[in-house]
Amino acid sequence: MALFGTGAIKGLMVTLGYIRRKPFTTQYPEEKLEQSPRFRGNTFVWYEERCTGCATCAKGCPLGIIRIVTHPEPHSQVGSDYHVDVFDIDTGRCMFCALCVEVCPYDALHMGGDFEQASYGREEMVISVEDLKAMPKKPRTQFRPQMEMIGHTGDDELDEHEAGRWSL
Amino acid sequence: MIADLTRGILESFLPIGVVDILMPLLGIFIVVNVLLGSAIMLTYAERRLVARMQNRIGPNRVGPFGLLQGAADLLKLVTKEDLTPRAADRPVFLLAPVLFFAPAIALFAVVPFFRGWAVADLDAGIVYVIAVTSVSSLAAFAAGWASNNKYSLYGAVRGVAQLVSYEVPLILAVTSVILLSGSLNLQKIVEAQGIPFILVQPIGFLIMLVAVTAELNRTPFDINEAESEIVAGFHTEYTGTKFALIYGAEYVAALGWSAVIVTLFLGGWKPDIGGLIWFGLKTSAVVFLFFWFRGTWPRVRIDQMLALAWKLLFPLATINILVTAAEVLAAQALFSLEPGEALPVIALAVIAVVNIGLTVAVLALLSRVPGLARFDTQLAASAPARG
Amino acid sequence: MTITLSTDTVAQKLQDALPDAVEETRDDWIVVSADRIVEVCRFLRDDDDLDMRMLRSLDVVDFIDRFELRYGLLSIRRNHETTLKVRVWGRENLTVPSVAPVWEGANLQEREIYDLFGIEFIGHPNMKRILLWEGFPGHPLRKDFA
Amino acid sequence: MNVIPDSGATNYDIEPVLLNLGPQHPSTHGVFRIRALLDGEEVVDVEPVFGYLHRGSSKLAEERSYTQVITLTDRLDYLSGMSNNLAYVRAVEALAHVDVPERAQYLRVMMAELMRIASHLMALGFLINDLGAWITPLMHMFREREKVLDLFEMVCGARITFSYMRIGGVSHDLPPGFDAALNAFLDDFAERVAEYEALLLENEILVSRMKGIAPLSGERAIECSVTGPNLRASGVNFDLRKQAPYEAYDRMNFDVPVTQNGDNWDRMWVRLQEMKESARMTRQCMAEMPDGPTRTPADFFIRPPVGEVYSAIEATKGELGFYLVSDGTIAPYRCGIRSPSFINLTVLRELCVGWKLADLIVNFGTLDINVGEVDR
Repeated sequence: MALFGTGAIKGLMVTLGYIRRKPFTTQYPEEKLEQSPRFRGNTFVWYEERCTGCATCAKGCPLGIIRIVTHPEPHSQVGSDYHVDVFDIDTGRCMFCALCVEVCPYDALHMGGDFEQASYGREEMVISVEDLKAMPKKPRTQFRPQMEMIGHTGDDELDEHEAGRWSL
Repeated sequence: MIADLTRGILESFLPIGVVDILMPLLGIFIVVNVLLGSAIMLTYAERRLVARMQNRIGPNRVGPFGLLQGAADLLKLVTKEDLTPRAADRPVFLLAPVLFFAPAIALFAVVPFFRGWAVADLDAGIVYVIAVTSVSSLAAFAAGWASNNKYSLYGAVRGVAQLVSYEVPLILAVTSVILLSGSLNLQKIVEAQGIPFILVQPIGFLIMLVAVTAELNRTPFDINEAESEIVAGFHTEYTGTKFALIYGAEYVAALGWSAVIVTLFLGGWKPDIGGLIWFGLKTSAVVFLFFWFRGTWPRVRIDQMLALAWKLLFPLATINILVTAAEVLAAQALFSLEPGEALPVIALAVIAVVNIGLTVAVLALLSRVPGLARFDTQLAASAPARG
Repeated sequence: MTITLSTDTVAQKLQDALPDAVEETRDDWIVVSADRIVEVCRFLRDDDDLDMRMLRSLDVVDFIDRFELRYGLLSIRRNHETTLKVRVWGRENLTVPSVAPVWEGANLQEREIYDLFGIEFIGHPNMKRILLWEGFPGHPLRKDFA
Repeated sequence: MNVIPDSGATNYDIEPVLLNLGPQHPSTHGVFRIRALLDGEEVVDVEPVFGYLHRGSSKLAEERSYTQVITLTDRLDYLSGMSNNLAYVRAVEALAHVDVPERAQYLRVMMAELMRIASHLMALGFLINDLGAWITPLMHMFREREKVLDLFEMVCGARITFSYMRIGGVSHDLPPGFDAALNAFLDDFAERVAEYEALLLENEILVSRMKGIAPLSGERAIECSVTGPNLRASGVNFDLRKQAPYEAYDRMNFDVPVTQNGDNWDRMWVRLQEMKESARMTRQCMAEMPDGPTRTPADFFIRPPVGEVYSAIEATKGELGFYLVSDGTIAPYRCGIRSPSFINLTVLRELCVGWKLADLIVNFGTLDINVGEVDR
């Protein structure tokens, strides 16, 4: 039979023990946690060379926030039939489900790993085709097992030949 | 010593009559400012300590190690818009925070920081402590009633029930100390402690600790500001400076009560060497105890809390007084002392041994009371299921 | 494994106890006449072999010309389940007797259906909107809601 | 349920107080509102008011293809997205007759059980927070949940809104290094659970606050369609994982913790034990997982045949069922959701009436409601 109060004291000992232990939390802006290679960030990585402008991503998007306007290229090659004029992704409404990445038949669109994309207005959250072209080509391995096979962790740049299931 | 020096400096250019008035004022000025500073630091210390108990870091951004966090919070609260609800009883609403703060500060008037160091060395110091701190229940009720908010009212009503209930065991626990020391003067109580009274009066100390925790509205007895039930209780409607006063008063009161506990049970400023260090360390230890409780325990329910006060602590404290009185009478007869004379260390040691034995016996007895005993977790596991 | 009772046996039992309550028997469910649903449910609950003590789920589909209420019933003791359906024809002033007196678990689900589909349950203790506010125009899960 | 203002509960000499807890209140777990009629500290009547988080998931589902709806299910009970995914894709698979490879079944069970750990951790943490412990147990449980979410991030790249399950399998196979990470977590978790038990189970205050408070009998629980840990705490041994095994649960070794009293303590205790069982199952999944494909190819815009199906799983909070009606198009004609949190609320009034205001908060906490799932 335990003495009255020992249960409460046992709890006190648990918390006392934690005073000596290292905190679990991190100091965010200075220390950043490692993201897993499959991490779905708030950005996208797009390879213009791989994209045919088929707009499957726009169809696959559950929210319909991808807007694509294309025109046929005069000297079309296989795999690049349409020139993409507008490729707006409204990341302000995006929920980063990666369905657009999953459905992309040419491995042209990938998730990016950056998550510090705060801005003061909703309109600034829309990624345009220029933004997509300018973004660092550091795709995450979400739905891209071929990248995992070559050991890509999402931190290095990949060119358009390495990013897809097959080279162009 | 410092007091004499200051007095000498002041007397060199001021008439003696003015110095006589100035000296206590100066003492009050120093004590109040030190208190306010330490209250601010206490909020920081609590947040850091409890954060570590929760395996996190706590405030560490403002100043080195976040030391200025309390000051930043205070600045933020003072510069905040000061709202008074339209339906509030304005004069009472404004008065309540002051009513809170004043007794918390006034408590320190009689606390003996060191031999001969107290702002006012009253002969009935302990009576003063109890009288002054009772005002806070009035303040809690005033704040809760005047806010005209249902949560506040609940907090106020709970607060009054709680404070009134716990005054009784508190005073009875203090009485046992008075019996042992034979004096109401806090200085004399300290000097009477040949052995710290925590050893001589373990039951008294436990009752005092529980009752003070309730007086201070701290976990596990923080039911009148129970965040998860009644939002913030009696101070739900308070903002800005008024909130800062209430919040600060709680920490000043925590400090004050810790100092009183140290004086009554932990030997006060003893041992005689090192000046204020021992008193400070002991007080910090008691304050840490309150933080520690808060970082660990959940809250009791109001009826359980009142039941604890009236059904357990009150009879226990009464029996404790009777036992102590008998012990003191026996000691006086044995050592042929005058009433009011301090007991010798040997007598205290004998009483301590007897009382510690009694405490263990009481706890063992309590363990057998159904409803208080620890729940056997294995029992539930082995119960057969029905389909 | 929870057994799905053969609808034929359940329908036969219902036919014996409450003639004409069953409108149609399909492979997966039994269609019960709307007026008699409370009787049927009470029978299914109290019959010792069927013992449908729990209303597992209550759902409804808007088929434009009719609404189909689906009552998923479960017996925990016998670990079997069955499905009832009730058809309500029309679009306006739809009423179905409430099964909340039979199983209290229907209470919130019927209120939800009233809120989102506009089918009123007669005999429900507290037929109020539940997710939307009072005075919300229309019933949003209906197919014609715009 | 009583209508509070004109309820017959006012035959008192003193007028009861109508206290409005929420929608913004520290312990209503989101935007939930409880209208409580109080006589002093005692609860006379309680009416839950909800809908503040109503997003119309069922209606939104009618305008999306079957695969796209998976993203909506993440947001039903946002503390157990994996379970919601699983419940939904199982319904679609039953509707479209899609088979799931064995490895995917194990993966699904593993994720669902990890999710159960995370969800129960939150339930317990917030419960103790409601009891008045100044977030210490909550923080400790948050820490463990973060580790689970780290594992999920490794697998599917997200921490809350997973969208991991797919029709016919799962979206990803396990990443390299997952085995070691999972084992490290599970080893640590056993120690942490022991620590929680030391911190909570023997504490006299906690016992006196929860033991014997607000008991729910098994008969009433069944009558009110209560499911999940709440039902099992009331002594009814009903768990869809055992009674109607789905995926790989028929091959799992696990016990279903059942207690008899149905009071707050039992509801807490059952959850604590379920976490241990889930950890056990996760370990078993990892050990026994066969190799092979993780997904049966199914169209992104799948068109199930005309028909309807009700499919339920034992989600973290109870029986989560999806009632899908297909008209042969790419979008469900009707997507009904039987949400356990919502239906468990039926007993809230019964649990609270007659107890104290402080108990009301705890009773609400032990019911383990997720407002996202209540309002949908």
